[in-house]
This record gives sequence, C-alpha cells and structure tokens, in this order.
Amino acid sequence: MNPTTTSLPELSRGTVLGFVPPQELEKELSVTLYERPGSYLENAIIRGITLISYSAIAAVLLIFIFIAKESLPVLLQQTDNSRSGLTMKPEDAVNKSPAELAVFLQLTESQVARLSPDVLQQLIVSRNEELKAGNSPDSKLNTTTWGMMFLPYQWEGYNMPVFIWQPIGNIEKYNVIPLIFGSLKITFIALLFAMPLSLMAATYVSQLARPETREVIKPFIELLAGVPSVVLGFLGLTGLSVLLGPLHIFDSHYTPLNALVAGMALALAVIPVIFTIAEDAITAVPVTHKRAALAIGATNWHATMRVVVPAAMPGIFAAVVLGFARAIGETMVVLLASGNAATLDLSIFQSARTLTATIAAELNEAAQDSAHYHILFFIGTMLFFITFLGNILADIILQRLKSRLEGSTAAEAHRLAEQAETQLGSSVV
Amino acid sequence: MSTPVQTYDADSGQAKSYTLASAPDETARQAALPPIIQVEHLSLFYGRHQALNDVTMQIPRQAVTAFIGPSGCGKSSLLRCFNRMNDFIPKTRVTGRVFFQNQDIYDQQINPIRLRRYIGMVFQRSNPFPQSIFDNVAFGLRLHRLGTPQEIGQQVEICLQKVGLWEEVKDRLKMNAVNLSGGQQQRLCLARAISINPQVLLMDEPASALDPVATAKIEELILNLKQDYTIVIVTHNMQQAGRVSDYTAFFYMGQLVEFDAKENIFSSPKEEATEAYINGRFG
Amino acid sequence: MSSAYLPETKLDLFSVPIFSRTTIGTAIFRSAAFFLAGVVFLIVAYVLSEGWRGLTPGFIFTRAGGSNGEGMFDPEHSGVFDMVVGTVLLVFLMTILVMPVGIITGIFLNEFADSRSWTSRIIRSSINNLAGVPSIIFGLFGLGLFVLTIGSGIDAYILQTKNPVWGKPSLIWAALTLAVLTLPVVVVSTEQALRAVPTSIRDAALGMGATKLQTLWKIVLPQASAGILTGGILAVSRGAGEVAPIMFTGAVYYMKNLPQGLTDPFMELGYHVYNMATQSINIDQVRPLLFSTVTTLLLLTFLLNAVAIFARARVRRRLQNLQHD
Amino acid sequence: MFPIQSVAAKAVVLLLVTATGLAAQDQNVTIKGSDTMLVMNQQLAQEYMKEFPGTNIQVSGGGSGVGIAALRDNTTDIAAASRLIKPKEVQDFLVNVGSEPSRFSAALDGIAIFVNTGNPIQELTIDQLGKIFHGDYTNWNQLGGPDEEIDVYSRENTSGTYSYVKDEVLKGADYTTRAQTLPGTAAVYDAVSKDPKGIGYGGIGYNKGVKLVSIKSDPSSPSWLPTEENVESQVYPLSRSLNYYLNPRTTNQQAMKFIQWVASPAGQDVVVKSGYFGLPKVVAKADEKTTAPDSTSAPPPPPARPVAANPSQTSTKPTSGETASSPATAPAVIAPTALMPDPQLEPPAPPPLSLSEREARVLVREEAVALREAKVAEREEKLEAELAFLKTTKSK
Repeated sequence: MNPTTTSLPELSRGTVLGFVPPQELEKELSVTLYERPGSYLENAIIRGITLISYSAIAAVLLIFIFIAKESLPVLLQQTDNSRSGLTMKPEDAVNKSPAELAVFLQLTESQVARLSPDVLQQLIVSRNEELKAGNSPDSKLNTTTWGMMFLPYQWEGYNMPVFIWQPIGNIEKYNVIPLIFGSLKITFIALLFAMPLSLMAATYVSQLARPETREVIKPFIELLAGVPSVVLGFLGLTGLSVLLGPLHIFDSHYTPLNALVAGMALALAVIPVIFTIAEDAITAVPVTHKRAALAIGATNWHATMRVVVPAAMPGIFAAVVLGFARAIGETMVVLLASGNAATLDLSIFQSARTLTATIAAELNEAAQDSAHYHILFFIGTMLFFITFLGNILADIILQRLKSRLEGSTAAEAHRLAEQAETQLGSSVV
Repeated sequence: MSTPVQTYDADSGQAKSYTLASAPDETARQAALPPIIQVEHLSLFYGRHQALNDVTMQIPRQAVTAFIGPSGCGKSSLLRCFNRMNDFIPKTRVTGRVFFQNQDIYDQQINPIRLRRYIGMVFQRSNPFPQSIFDNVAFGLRLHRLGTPQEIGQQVEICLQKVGLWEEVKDRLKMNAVNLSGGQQQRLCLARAISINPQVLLMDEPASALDPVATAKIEELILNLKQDYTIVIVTHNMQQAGRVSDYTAFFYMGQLVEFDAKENIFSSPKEEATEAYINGRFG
Repeated sequence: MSSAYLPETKLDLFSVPIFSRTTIGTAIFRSAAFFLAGVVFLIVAYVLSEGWRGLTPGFIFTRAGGSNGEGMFDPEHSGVFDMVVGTVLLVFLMTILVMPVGIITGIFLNEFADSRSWTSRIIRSSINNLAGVPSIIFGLFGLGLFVLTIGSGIDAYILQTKNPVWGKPSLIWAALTLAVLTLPVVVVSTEQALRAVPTSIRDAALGMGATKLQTLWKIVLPQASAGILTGGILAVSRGAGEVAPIMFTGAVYYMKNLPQGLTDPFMELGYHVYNMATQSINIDQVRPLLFSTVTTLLLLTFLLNAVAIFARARVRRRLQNLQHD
Repeated sequence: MFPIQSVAAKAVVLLLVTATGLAAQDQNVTIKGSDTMLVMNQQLAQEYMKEFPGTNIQVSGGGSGVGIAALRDNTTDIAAASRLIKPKEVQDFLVNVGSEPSRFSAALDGIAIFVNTGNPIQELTIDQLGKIFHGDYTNWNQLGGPDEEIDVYSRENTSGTYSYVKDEVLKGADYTTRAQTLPGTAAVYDAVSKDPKGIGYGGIGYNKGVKLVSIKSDPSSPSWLPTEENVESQVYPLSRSLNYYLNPRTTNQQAMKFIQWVASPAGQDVVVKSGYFGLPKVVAKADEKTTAPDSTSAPPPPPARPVAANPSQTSTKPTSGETASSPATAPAVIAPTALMPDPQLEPPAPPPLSLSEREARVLVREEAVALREAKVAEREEKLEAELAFLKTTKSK
C-alpha cells in the first residue's frame, strides 16, 4: 500500500503543485539537486555588489592618498624656505647643469628640461626675488622643519622662545602647536557642554520619558542635525557672541568672539551626533534587563541608571568619541565664531584658532606647491589621523558592546540563543 | 513485532545502529519503508565549539520523529543540518554525511537552495512575511514558478484548509499576515511550508511560543500532516514528544544517546541518561 | 484617625518621596532634554522671526540680483530663485549618484559580508572615516580628482578640446563630491534599516528554497525600503547645508543663467549664506535678506529632516509591532 | 582603428557633448578669486551683461590664491586678486603655462583703520599702528585714550589686506597672537562697531558704523583720512589696487572685452557704486608720460612693494616678443597685442583721457600733488632700474 497516493488526492481538489510521486522522487532529486538555475547571474550580481561596496574604501583611500601626497614634502622634510640670499644671475643659466638649476628653482630636472631659455631666465629672476631676504637673520632659517613646527623658537624681536603661527610675511612661522591647542580647547569646551546635556537627554528620552513626551522631544533634538553648520556658525557670530557679551566682567582680556562662543556653537553641532548614537545604544539594551530590575522593586530611575546605562556604556563612550571626532573636524562653525587668534591662552574668554579653520581660511590663498600649501595639507593629514584613530577606537568599543549583548563567537551566540529559547518556551508551556 | 532497520553503514564498527523493536503496527509499516534521511558520523562545529559529535541515525518515512534533549544538546543544530540552514551561520564546519533519498546533501555539487524546496522548515517563532495572507502562502509557489495563477489560488486554499485556517481567514486573504494572532501565524507558516509539497517538514519547536490551545491545534495538525509528509520535530516538551511522535531521539551534549520508537523511549529506555531526563531528573 | 483593626505596620504603597534620588535625578535629566529641545526651538524661532517677513513667494521666485541689476545684496529686489534651483538640482543629482552606491554598500555589509571578516571591517571603518573627514578636505579632493583629473582628462582625451568643458567646476563634480561626503549617511541608515528586518523572516524565505538575492529582493528590501529612504532624505538634508565641498567644485557666487547642463556651474543657498555673512558690504542692510535666505535653507533641510524622522518613527513602530508578537 | 571603436568614441563624445547642454550658446566668461572683490565683480558682471546681452559671466569667490590657481589650470578666464601675484605663483605659471599672467587694475581701495564710535582716538601714526597690531601697545591709555585693553581685529592671514597691512604697517613684523582674525571685512567692521575697545582694518568700501582714524606716515607729517581723493592721489598711506589677472594667451575675446569695459567710465561707475574707488586717470596719464613699461590704465601698484617684490610684473618684458612691438596701440587699456579683440567685437574705445572734475579736485590739493609726484618719481626710478636690469638680461 502506498500512503502518499491515497491520502494526497483526497485533500486536493485540483493540481497538487510541486508534488513529486515517491517513485519519481529519487530520479528527480538526482537531477534537480544539482541544478544551479540563475546562479551565474546571481554570482555576478553579488560580485557586483561586493565590488561597488569597495568603492567606499576606494574613496577613503583616494582622499587619503590625495592629502598625503600633498603633505609628503613636509613629512619627508623636503620643503626648505630658508633664504640664503644666494642668488643666481640669469645669464649664468646656460652654464649651469640642469641638476643645479633644478635645485635652485625647486623643480625636477625633467621640468627644467622642458623650459625654454626665456622662461628659464624669467624663473631665475623670480626666484632671485624670492631669495632676496629681508635683513632679518631669521630669514636664513628653514621654518618648515619638525623643530620649527613643534618647538618654541626665539624669533628676532621677541624676548623669549614662542610658538607662533604666522604663515604669511617675510618669515613664515609655521608652529602648529597653537592650532592643535586651539582645536583641543574648543573641542573640550564643546564636549563639556554637549556631553552631559546630550547624554542626559538621550537617557531621558530612551528610558525615563513617557512615550508621548519622547515622540515630541526626540524629533526636536534630532532636528538640530539638520541645521547646516554655516547657519550655526553664523548664529554664533551674530547671536551668541552678543548674548555672552556681559561675561566680559569676569576677564579684563575678554574678547567678544572667543573659545566659549565657538565651543557653545560647536556643541550645537555635536549634540545631535552624541544624542543619536547614545540614544540608539541605550535603546538597544534588551528590555528584559530593565524589567528584571523593575521586578525586584527598583524605580525606573534606578533600573535605568544601575542596569541599562552601564550595559550601554561602550555605546555611550563610542558616541562621545564620535562626537569628539565631529567636533575636531567641524569647520564652518569655528571659522565663523572662534575669532581665530592663534594663541596659547588657557582662558576660555580668549579667542582660539583651530586646525580646520586654519585649513579652510588659508588654503584658498596659499600658492600651490608652496611650503604653506604643503603644511596645510600636513595639518589635514593630522586631522585625518585624529578622526581615524577616534573612529577605530569607537569601532572597537562598539564591537565590544555588540559581543557583550550578543555573545562573542558564533557558537556562543548560538548557545545563548538556544538557552533563551528554552527559557522562553518552558515559561510559556 | 520487531523490525530491524536496514542501515546504510559501511564501517559499522563504531557507528551506533538501532533496531526499532517491538513497535506497534503502524510504526512497523513505517519502518518497512526505506528511511528518507540517513545521517552518518555527522559532527558539527561552530568555530571551535563542537555542537554535534558523530551522530548516525535514520529518519523514517511518513512518520513523526521527535528530537528531545536538554538545551544546547545539538538537537536544533542537527535539524538545521537536514536542509543546510546551518550554512548561514559563519564558521560552521561539518564532517560526516547526510543522505536525503540517497543523495549526499553535503556533496560539493549539491545546490542547497534546491534542497530546501524538498525539505521545508517551520521555525520556533512564527515568522510570516509582512505581506498579505495570500501572498505568504503563495510565496513559495511563485518563487519556484509552480502552477498558473489559478492553480496557485487553489493550492493556497488547499493549504490553508489543511492547517485549518481557511475558515478563519477566507474573507480577509488580503490582510497583512502580521495582524493574525500568534497561533494563527504559526499555522500560516505551516501552510506556507507545505504549499510547495516538500518531502520532509522540519519543525524547530513549533509550539514553544504558543499558548496551550494554539499548541494543541498545532499538535493536531502534525498528526494530520504525517499522512502526507515526513516530519521531524524538535521539542523540549516531553509530553508533546509523547503525544505527536512515532519515533523519539534523545540527545545529550551533542551526542545521540538513544533513538527508538516513542513507546520504547518513554516506557523502557535503554540508557540511564534517557531515563533520567524523561523522569525530569535533569535538563 | 486610625482604626484599631489595621495592623501597626502597614504597607506603604502610595507615598512618593519628593526629594529622593529618583525624583531629583529624573528632574535633572528631564530638564536637560527639555533644555536641548528649547534651544532648538529658540534657534528656529529666532531665525524664523527675523526671516519670515522676507520669505514671500516673490523672494523665492525672484532671480538673484534683481530684475534691474540692483545687485544680489539688495533686500528689496533680490531673490533666491537661482540658489533654490541650484540647490535642488545639486541635491537631486547627488541623490541619484549616492543612493545606488550607498544602498548597495549597506546591503553588502549587512547581508553578504560576515561582520567579523576583514573586508567588512575595512569597509565599515572606511565609511566611518569618510564621515569624519573635515568637509573642507572634500572640497579639495573634489577639485583635485574630479575637476582637474577626471574632467580635464575627458576634455583632453575624449573631446580633445582646448576650452575646458568638463575640466572646470560644475554641477556634476559638485554633486559627485557631495555624494562622496554623504555616502556614510546612506550606508549607515541602509544598514540600520536592514538590521531592523527580523532574521526570522529571512530564515523563512531561505527555508522555502529562496536564494539570498531572492530573499533580499522579495522580502527584505520591501521591508527596509522606508528606512533606506530615510537615509536618502538625511543625506539630502546634510548635502543641502554643506558649503565647503562645493566652494571649489561648482558653486559660483553669481551667474546670469540658470544651469542648463551637467557641466554648468550653479548658485547655492548655503554658499550664498556664507557669502552674505562674510562678504557683504553693509551688514545691516543685508541682514533681512540674510535671515530670509537662512530661513529658506533651514526650512528646506528641516522639511526633509522632518519627513525622514517621521518615516523612521513609522518604520520603528511597525517593527516593534512585529517583534511584540 | 576598428570602426566599432571609432563609433564608440563618437558615441561617447556625443553623449558628453549632450550632457554639456546648451552651455555653449552664450559667450561665457568666468571670474574667480578674491572674496573682497566678489560684490564688485558681481555688480560689474550684471551691468556688463545688461549692456552686452548674449554674454554670460560667472562670478565665484574662493580667494585670490584659488583664482590664480584656477587661471593656471585654465578653469577660469579671469582671476580676481586683491593682492599681487606671488613669486611662487609666477614660477608656477612659468613652468606650467610658459608665461606669466597679465595684470589689469580694476579699482582702488584704501585700507581704512577704524575704531569704535565711542573711542576718542582721532589719528595715529603708522608707527603707533604697527605697535598696536604687534602687541606693544595693549592699552588705549598708552595712546591717550581711555584706560581699556586694546582688542585687535584682523583678517585671515590669507587675505590680501592682511598681507598689505603686515608689510606696510607692521613692516613685516608679526601681528600679536591675540589678534582676532575674522572671515570677511564686513565681520571686522561689525565686530569693531560692537566692541568699544576694538581696532580693525579693512577695505573702505565696507565703512559702516565705525569711526575712521586719520593716518599719518610719521609724527610730523599731516594725517589723512581714506577718502576718495586721498586714496586716488596716494597721499593716504594705505592705498592699494584690486586686480584682474588674465592668461596672455587666452582665446576668450569676451574676457578681454569685459576688462576693457571695467576700465571705461561705465565700468568705473559701477566700481564706485560698489564701494571702491575708481582708477585715477591722472596717474594713468602720468604713466603714459613717463613711458612706464606697465602701459596699463592701472594705477601705480601700491607704493614701493609690488615693484620690488615683482619685477617680472611688467608686461613689456622683452621675453614675450609680440607684446613689446606695439606698446602704444592701446594707451588707455592695457592689451598686449596678442590679446587684441576682433574689430567687430571691440568695445567702444574708451574716451580720451581728460581731467574730470574729480581729478581737478585732486589737483587743487597742492600738498597731495607734491606727495604724489614724489611717489611717482620714486616709482619711475625703480622702473628704470628694472628696465636696465632686464636689458642686461636680454643682451646676455
């Protein structure tokens, strides 16, 4: 007796789609199981998807290569803006070897070879002009060395070694320490405002607020992400600086556009970043954790602070790190609102100049392939690495959060899943 | 009446083979048919963790086979090996062989996607697609290009009738399946699974998330469906295994401890561990 | 007056202490949240109150520079029509360019790549880094790669023309630069949208014998589409406000005609705001114009953001409903 | 070549040209560069296009450096620069283009020094100013003002104005590190108008809401305000010119035409309307008279510096052969002959130079004239020395 043939037609009133009679099953399987319908197309599509995904890597690599290439002369210390005063007479050009000319003109030999004699002479005239130093002994210095860029130096006319960023003028001064200091100072102030506010708000919105409140508050704060930074900078420049004006009673050196104004305006740009990521991280903590705490009589507040927030700590930390990266990379706000004075003043009522604002303001005007141009790209490289490190740090932390919530390996994840299923199942049945 | 099962086993020295002894008539009839799935020395690794250790067994045709055992014993993993759903878990490694209708499904040449058309699966939590009820059931038919639109319509009706859902939903086939109750959703998933007439139906704790009434309905369905399909069900509910299964396999720590007709397992287990588990002394 | 029947120690189920850690802590957190919302409200209110007066249809539909050459900073006669058109065109092009790549990358990361594999890690950290690159660097990058390398390359080798056609700042290059800039936004929100689709649904489809692509196309993408769209809108609103990247790659301060082709430059709202804030000769005279323009820009980005936030909330709610069963 | 390839190539070309749209219909001129000149350029462009329909002028900012780099890369027709081209940039041009760009002056600008309206300070010497900007004076009472800190407002160090003040006022010394640098001259004016302790500098065109300070070169000389005539006559110590740079080999006739138009009365009217000062025709006449090699209608470059810094500035350099042959063809507008536009396209010739009322006013001021002539003489001397130098170069 064959059960399949007897039972199935009873139930079916029409064709039994996909039914394979047992006697034919083995034969059919031996064919169909080996079929790969459309798999070439599928593979091609998947390969295409993979390939396109690599374009993100390509973009970052291209950007990095582009920045690094332009900062290479500084990194390799090939730039030299010392002015020896040793000029070359244009008429001597014919006697000089291409190599000598190349060194003198700071060109490659192949470039020199392509120049017509006329142009060559004009170049020498122009280069002579550049080399004709002022009368300052500082003009013989190469101000693009590591030492000059990172250590204080006693310039002519100063009575002690100082850090100075003044890249325009007879003697270019490229000390980047005030810029790094300014970036850190403003970023620090911004985080000082943004961090507690946005973290508290994130915790409140995610855990403490009633649903109706959350529905109103959350979109409002997230709306801040939609304010273009040029508008934030403009508001800092025209609104905040006036609003904070009365603070000048605290400091006789008070300047209307200062690190505080810029920091607060920057905080507005950073808050949505920290808020969104932290809120996501806190919401991602399984609700069971909190219920467990609530079930033993904790208040909502205690359950949130003792159970949920600690569980989301890595995510919160990552939010802060990403906020830091955003703050240090933000350009327009600080350019407009910080006053941009490259000082090493600790006072928050003093202006400060950031790395990004320096790039934005000066790159426009720097002559291409000048030392100034290369140093600005060197700053760009530094920024790239700072954000890169920040991102990697955040990535590692987030990964840890994930494995904390999901289990570290696939096997463990599987085991945990099975355990959870068991608990759930037995509790119901 | 005892019927020894013919095992396909080349090196039987180490392998465990079972004789399905003193089973009732129906079991004997099932046992007389060639097994539909044969497992040989199957071991499964998730990364460094070994989930299954040298399992050898056969799944009888036209019967309900239940896998029982404590959490983490590997029963679900084995079930997922049958239609290669484990492929999707990264770093999974399999040794040994699994035959489905004498085809080695871990053969390099096998297309696991085709395999799943013959071996359907119902999951622990109901997972209807967020589409209409009709589209849910018709999904597989359309996917595998089975039948004309009219035939698909008929088939949907048949399947919904088979799972006893037709009367409940026939007026709202266009409704989003997500809005059904938990039990209804699970039955819908069942209907979806059988819509393409698979040879084997794998059920991974299909009733564990349901209330007793819904569970009873599912169990009833299982008993009905075993007329048409070979069913393998994973459950940690002993009573359920007792109620629905013809054969029961007990797993412990990734190993198959005992596999026999339900009556034998529940009344006279051969292994101490099985007895301990059935009597609720651990697990 | 207490009754003698009640036990001496009674359960306190009603009192709520006024000054407990709970109430004070919650109050502080609540005030932080409301303070932030208030700040946003203030900013919007300030800009709107200064700018709404000038925000007439006439303002939006009048060509920049006025009809009789009053100049772009004349608040009486100048409009922002060119800038609105330029912004819309730019953002539209950018969306077309960034969406496919961003969505596909998001799909790859979430559906095809093992999240612990090196490829996906490198891609993911690339995306994060892209998000962290200062926007001014994007501008230079766009100028260096798109305008001066690719554009000039097209001119020199394909069109073989001396007069730059592609090798100059234009709409297409600015849009491409912005596309690179907004790529992370799209990728991340695509990933989030995909992650929100329950695995069980994927398993169901795969268990029916669907291939990965079929599962993706028939089950996952329809589910995630709203979330993916959100990403697109967020990218658009981010792109609409950026100034630095387009400064060198296509935005012009003034031109007579509206852009008519991919290789035309364009005027843009954000850039216009920047110029007015820093270059205007008479800051008081320009202020109303400036605020009206800022209002236009804000309304544009807010509108897009509001749509995105609304869409995301809806998606989230739907998913929560799904998971509650 | 296989036909399929050429067909494909043609298709690509067609596609690219189609995508280019209708852009080619109008005659395009692009002006890019100095932010200071943005507003003026826009107004000039708008006026010019009204007068000559069928042209399409695009104006964009970015900075003088960006403009000059764009000119070198051939991505703009005209570079606007509020400063003179730097030696490094000249070298860049020579290497990449083979010649240096030609300079044309568009307007004059006086760098105003200004304080808050509440500040009693009336006049300052260049020396005092230098000490303020350098940070030697930190309190207004050191200058006879109230006992208050001095807040120094400056432009970004890339602004042409910044360099100019650094050279002319600070004599090359550094600004105090506490100087606040603001993006845009308007921002500096705005900041000083709000800050009672502030002092700033910037183009005269922006002058609103502040008090201008009279400047004198040394304590004994008279002090000058940056008024139109004082700037034109160069008696005001801080005067400079705003320039256009053009690639001498440009094929864009329309660009040339535009520049000529800017120097014409119609163009100069717009310049004045946009807040800057027109080009002094008197000086142009003086140039003609002294047969200065820079046969432009341009004003003398700001005193002393440009000539010293940039000898190669002169356009009748023997090296650019064609230009030397006919320096007198266009006395008022500086056009190297290679650039001379089509007769058809040629704009109406600028009217012959005559003494306008404005110039007459200037001439009345005897002091001013004396000073100016001294300056012209000085410049002439330098130019002659320069010429001699170049001649030796050539003969060699």
